[in-house]
Amino acid sequence: MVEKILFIIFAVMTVAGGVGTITRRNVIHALLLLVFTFLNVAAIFFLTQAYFLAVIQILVYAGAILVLFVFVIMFLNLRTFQEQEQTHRGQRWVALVLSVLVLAEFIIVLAGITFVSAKGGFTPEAITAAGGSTRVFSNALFNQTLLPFEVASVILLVAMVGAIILVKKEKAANVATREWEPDAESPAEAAEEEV
Amino acid sequence: MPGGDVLAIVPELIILVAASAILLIEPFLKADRTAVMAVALTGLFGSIAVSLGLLGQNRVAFAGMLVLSDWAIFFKVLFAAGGALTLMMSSDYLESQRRHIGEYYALLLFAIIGMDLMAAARDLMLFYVSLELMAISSYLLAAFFRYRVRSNESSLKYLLTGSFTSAIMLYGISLVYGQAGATNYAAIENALRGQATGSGTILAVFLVAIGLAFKVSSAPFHMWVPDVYEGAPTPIAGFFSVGPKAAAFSVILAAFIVGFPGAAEQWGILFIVLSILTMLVGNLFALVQTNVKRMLAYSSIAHAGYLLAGVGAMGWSKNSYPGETVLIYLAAYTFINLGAFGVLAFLKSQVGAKFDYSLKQMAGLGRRSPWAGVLLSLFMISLTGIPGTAGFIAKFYLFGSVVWANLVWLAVIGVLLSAVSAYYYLRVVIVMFFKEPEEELSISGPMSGGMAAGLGITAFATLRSAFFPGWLWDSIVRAFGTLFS
Amino acid sequence: MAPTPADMPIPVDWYLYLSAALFMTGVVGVLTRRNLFIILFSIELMMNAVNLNLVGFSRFHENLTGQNFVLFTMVVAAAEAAVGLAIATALFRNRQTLMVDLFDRMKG
Amino acid sequence: MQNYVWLIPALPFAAFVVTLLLGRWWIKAESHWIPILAMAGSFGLSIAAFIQIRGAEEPVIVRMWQWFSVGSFQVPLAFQIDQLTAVMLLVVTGVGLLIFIYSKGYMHGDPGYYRFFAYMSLFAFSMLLLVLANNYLLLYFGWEAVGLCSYYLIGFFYHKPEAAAAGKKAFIVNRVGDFGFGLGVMLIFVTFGTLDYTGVFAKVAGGAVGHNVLVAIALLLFMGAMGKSAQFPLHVWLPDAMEGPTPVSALIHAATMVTAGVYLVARSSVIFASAPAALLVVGIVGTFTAIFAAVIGMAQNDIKKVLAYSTVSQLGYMFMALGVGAWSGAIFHLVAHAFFKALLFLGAGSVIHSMGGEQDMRCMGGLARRIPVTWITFMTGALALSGVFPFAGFWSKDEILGKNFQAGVYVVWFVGLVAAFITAFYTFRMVFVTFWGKETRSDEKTCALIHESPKSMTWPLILLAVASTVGGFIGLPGSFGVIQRFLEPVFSRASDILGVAEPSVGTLDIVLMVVSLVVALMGMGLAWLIYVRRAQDLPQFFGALFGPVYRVVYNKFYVDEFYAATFVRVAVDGSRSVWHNFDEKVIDGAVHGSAWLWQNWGRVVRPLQTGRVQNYLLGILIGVFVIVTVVVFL
Repeated sequence: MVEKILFIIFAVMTVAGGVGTITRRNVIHALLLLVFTFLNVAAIFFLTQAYFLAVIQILVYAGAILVLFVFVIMFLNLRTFQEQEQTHRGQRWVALVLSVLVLAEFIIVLAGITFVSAKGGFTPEAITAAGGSTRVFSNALFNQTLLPFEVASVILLVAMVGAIILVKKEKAANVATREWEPDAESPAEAAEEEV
Repeated sequence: MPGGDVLAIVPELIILVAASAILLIEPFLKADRTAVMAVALTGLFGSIAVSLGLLGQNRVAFAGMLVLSDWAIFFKVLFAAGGALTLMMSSDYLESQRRHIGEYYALLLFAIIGMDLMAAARDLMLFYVSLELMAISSYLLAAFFRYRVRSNESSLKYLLTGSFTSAIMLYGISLVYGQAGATNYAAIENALRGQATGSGTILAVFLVAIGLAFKVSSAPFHMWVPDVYEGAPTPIAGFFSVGPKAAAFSVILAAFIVGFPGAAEQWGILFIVLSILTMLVGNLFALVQTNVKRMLAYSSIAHAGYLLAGVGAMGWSKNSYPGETVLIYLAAYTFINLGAFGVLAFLKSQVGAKFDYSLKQMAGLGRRSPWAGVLLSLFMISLTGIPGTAGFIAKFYLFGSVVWANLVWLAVIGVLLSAVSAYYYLRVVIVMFFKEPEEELSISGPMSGGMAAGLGITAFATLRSAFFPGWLWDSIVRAFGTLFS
Repeated sequence: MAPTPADMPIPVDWYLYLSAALFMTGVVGVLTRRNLFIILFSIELMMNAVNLNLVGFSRFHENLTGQNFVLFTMVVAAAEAAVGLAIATALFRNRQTLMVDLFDRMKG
Repeated sequence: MQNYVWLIPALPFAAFVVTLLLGRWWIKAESHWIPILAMAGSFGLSIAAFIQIRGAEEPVIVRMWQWFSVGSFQVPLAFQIDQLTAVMLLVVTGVGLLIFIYSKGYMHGDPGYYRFFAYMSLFAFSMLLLVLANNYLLLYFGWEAVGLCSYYLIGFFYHKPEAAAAGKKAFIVNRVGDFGFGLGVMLIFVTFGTLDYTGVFAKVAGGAVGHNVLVAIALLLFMGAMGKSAQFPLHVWLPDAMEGPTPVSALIHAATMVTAGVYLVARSSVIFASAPAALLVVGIVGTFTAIFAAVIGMAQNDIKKVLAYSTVSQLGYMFMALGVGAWSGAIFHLVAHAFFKALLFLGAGSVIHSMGGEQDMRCMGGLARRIPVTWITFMTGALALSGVFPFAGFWSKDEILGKNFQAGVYVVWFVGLVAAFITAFYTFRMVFVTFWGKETRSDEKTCALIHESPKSMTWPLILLAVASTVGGFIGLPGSFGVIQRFLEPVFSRASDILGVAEPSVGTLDIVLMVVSLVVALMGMGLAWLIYVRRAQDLPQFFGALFGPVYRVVYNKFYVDEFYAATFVRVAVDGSRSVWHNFDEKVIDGAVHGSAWLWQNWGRVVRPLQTGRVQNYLLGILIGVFVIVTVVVFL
């Protein structure tokens, strides 16, 4: 019963945080609300006895991604956009109405499903007996899902490489292709060319 | 971990090694990027060779996540060949655009790894992760010319639409997991077999289908395609039009046949409806394009529509035969479309900044650069589906199978619309050969070896499979057979 | 209403409803906001909604597939965020704006 | 025959490859040798095939390889040789060979010399494939391929904007026909489950298929034939196609490719015979085209345009023959027409060559003395075209008119007779304006340069003139007809279905022959009156002709008016206005109109692709919404 009450509280805060995120004018505020949402999601993970994931959720999302966003936001100095129109005038009502309708339809369908538990045997008791969430999780991770795990590492490598080629300042020394970079005075001309 | 598991991913490992090697040697290179190209091609051809060596195996690896079979090998070879052709056509182009750096090759190789694993995957988890590997590499490739507004915009649109749809698909996957308690295709089928196919299952399956329909650029999830292709580097646009699309089709065929056969009729109808919409949208928008690159983007939407007709017929008839014709279409289309984009890349690299791919600038091209003109004509004729080219064989098989599935009306729509498509494809040919140019564009140099090889191979494949499709068809039937074992 | 295992304190449907709500919140954000950052945030919201689903189902089915899946969605979300930010940087450098509807050079 | 038939198309193809690859840098001005030798080889082999197939009851099928198979449906790459194929082979390779030789002289010095011969060889290959095919798919392949070659060759002088526009027009107009043809092939496949001629015809003759389906198939095939054979209203591309080099006009747009439609209908005679409604359409379209194009031909001043309209008109005759089931009559006219029309085109080419590129007849005149060989051969061709005894056109045209008379369709016969009159008129108008008279109506420089063409050009003319003179005797009426009996095994099944009577020669035939000969002579006479005697002398001529009755009833002035009103105003001006209003306004308008339509279509659809990514995302959401809604209410 306690869990249920806690779940409702966290659920309400999650959605509230989400709604806050998408309605704030100030990007930093939105970001903080996003992190607030993530923390609530982590709390729900906790309630579901997915302790390891809860920790990861806080570390990865609330930690890493937050910092990344803050960095870029500060770097690009986005404050100036706050004075501009924030929503997409042409379609915001359409989008809102459609989204509510789709949500309603999702709930109608979901309420009609009779889920059948696969009874995989990994109950919290069994997990505790087997050495705790982290151990069991890791066992499964490296036995069952090793290949996706490796692929995930490649994804991160790709993201890193990509971020570098998109963002880094090119040095003359190791790049023979310097002249492609448009002059600081007239960037528009080169930038407009068809690819 | 048993050694057999590793054997099943050796083709991907070779590509991974090549990609990593490129990233490592890149900083030590001077202006010349030949070494990078050599490494990349070695990796891809090595992968093809090893894949072919593994033919006939049926190896379940990584706890059932992945199956190395002729099915997977067919796609591995197709993707690696497509990737190699893209690379050959890129070198000149990148040089002329003065952004010839190794990361381009590495990203392309990473995307191919993702596509390979998508085709081999037998588990939604691996499928999703591989799809994202392919997608993220694609976003970055689209953004490759980071100083160009169009390249930025292309990447932005790709990223936003791509991650939005993949989130929707992920939501569908979570619902599949919720109802089946597993993510392995066979296990899903096993679990769902006991349950009635209710609206919950169909919703989950359809949401996954939407994600894949996005990747194959089906209407109404197609709107990103023309913008992304137009803004992406030209060889990459060609690659986008064949690689990720074929990979998504491989998953549609594999996952939906193996994982959701119970809902085959429903997803068959869904794909048929999407197919009609896609054929219409692709052709009717392509008609009015004046930019050849953009026209090819819409044309790729139209071709996705034809392919979806085959997929829909497969679900509707609950028979694999239309699926097999989808594969032959994909194989033929890969070479034809890469060739077409390759010629555009060649022109861009020769003419330079002035060239904007507009139909107007193609005028008189057939005379100034006869080879480019003849090759582009060949590919356009092939895309139209005129006899004597691979495109005709592919269309014939595909629509034949649709007729076979008792969907004559669908085949008639398809054939009518491909008759319409003759207008915009052959217009390019007419403009190239029968129109005097308004301004003379100078074609500065001869074709480089890589470009010539790439275009030569695509042209050869286009013609060869037009007259000897039997071999290709046999290997496809064999590959398809392994999907069910 | 699904029969929830006796030892699962929270009915699995609750996860579904919460997840659906959070997911559609994200969808609204993606569709209505002009600022690229908020759009990226919204996509993160959508993926987190899926994570809730997966964790709930993982508990419900008493297997760890869902939990493992969550790890991968997190990785993908992180990678997408990184790539999104890199693209944002490139965009901002060229156009000095991040209002996505201003990027409509290619159309038709 | 099995072992050499493949060489017939393979030789020109090899010539194409070699000439294209080596022509530019190595062979250059000697590019003609390989194609000419290849054509000669094909011609020789065609003769061999022709001799061997003589009298064979069943067609010979030569299988090359299994092209592709879908389940039980097989499409082999196979050739079928029967008497019809053999005749077509001889026409294509024989006339083709002469035109190739002629081109050596005509195209001499052109910068695209090697390209010309390469394309011509490719065309020959495609055309041979078309006639050799044993199934509709391969036929369709050849059909498209000859079309493509034709467009390239029409636009050969690409620097002339008219040439480019003509290529484009031919392309678009043919699309309409090919679309029907393609659908027809699909329908054949769906209906019969096979595309082989033998299989399809057996099933048609077996009566397994409903009549309506057969009519649909026949009409779709005829749609293709109308495009390729330039039948009303798809005829408009052919006159424009004269922008191509003259040998191209002779080979492709007179002798071979444009007859592909006739070949297609004759080949499918079993289908058409089983679908009388479609056959009626064929006859009506053919008849109308015959007279319509002949009328327009009267008003043309460009020598090649006259010949072009005449070709359209003669093709109409062939369809007129097919319309009453006179299959071999149509093929006979096809052969004869190939001879004399190729001759006329090449003669015209020789004239143009001698005039330094001038094509307007009003600038010619008095050429008979200057270029005698061209004049004599051209005259032979003109007599053949006009249907004067004993030239080829006389026999073949008479065969068609006679068959129509026997079939009881007197309207068609009469219209054909009128068209024959007009044909004779405009043909000799052309001859008189070009060759008659004392001096050439051109500037001095051109006049000084007028010279007879080189031997490589005159020899083909002479050979074709001989063929046009004696060629008609292969098709004497009734049971004397060699070609009719030769072709009988091919058409016997279709003739049985239609119940066409056995040919016999009676008094009626002789009468009809005399009538058509008189009509032709009258046409020539009128042309002579107007263009040699000149208009002002005409009243006297009429007066002399009809004697006192005439003088009593009409005074001179009135006759003058009569003449002016009837012939000049009604016929010539009228024909010009038909040409302007229909050909130029309606058809060109339709072609341009479609372009206009597409532009406006663009105005409708292009705004849908706004370029704003969130609109795209909304599109995705709408798609999701629709799909989910369907799921909810399922």
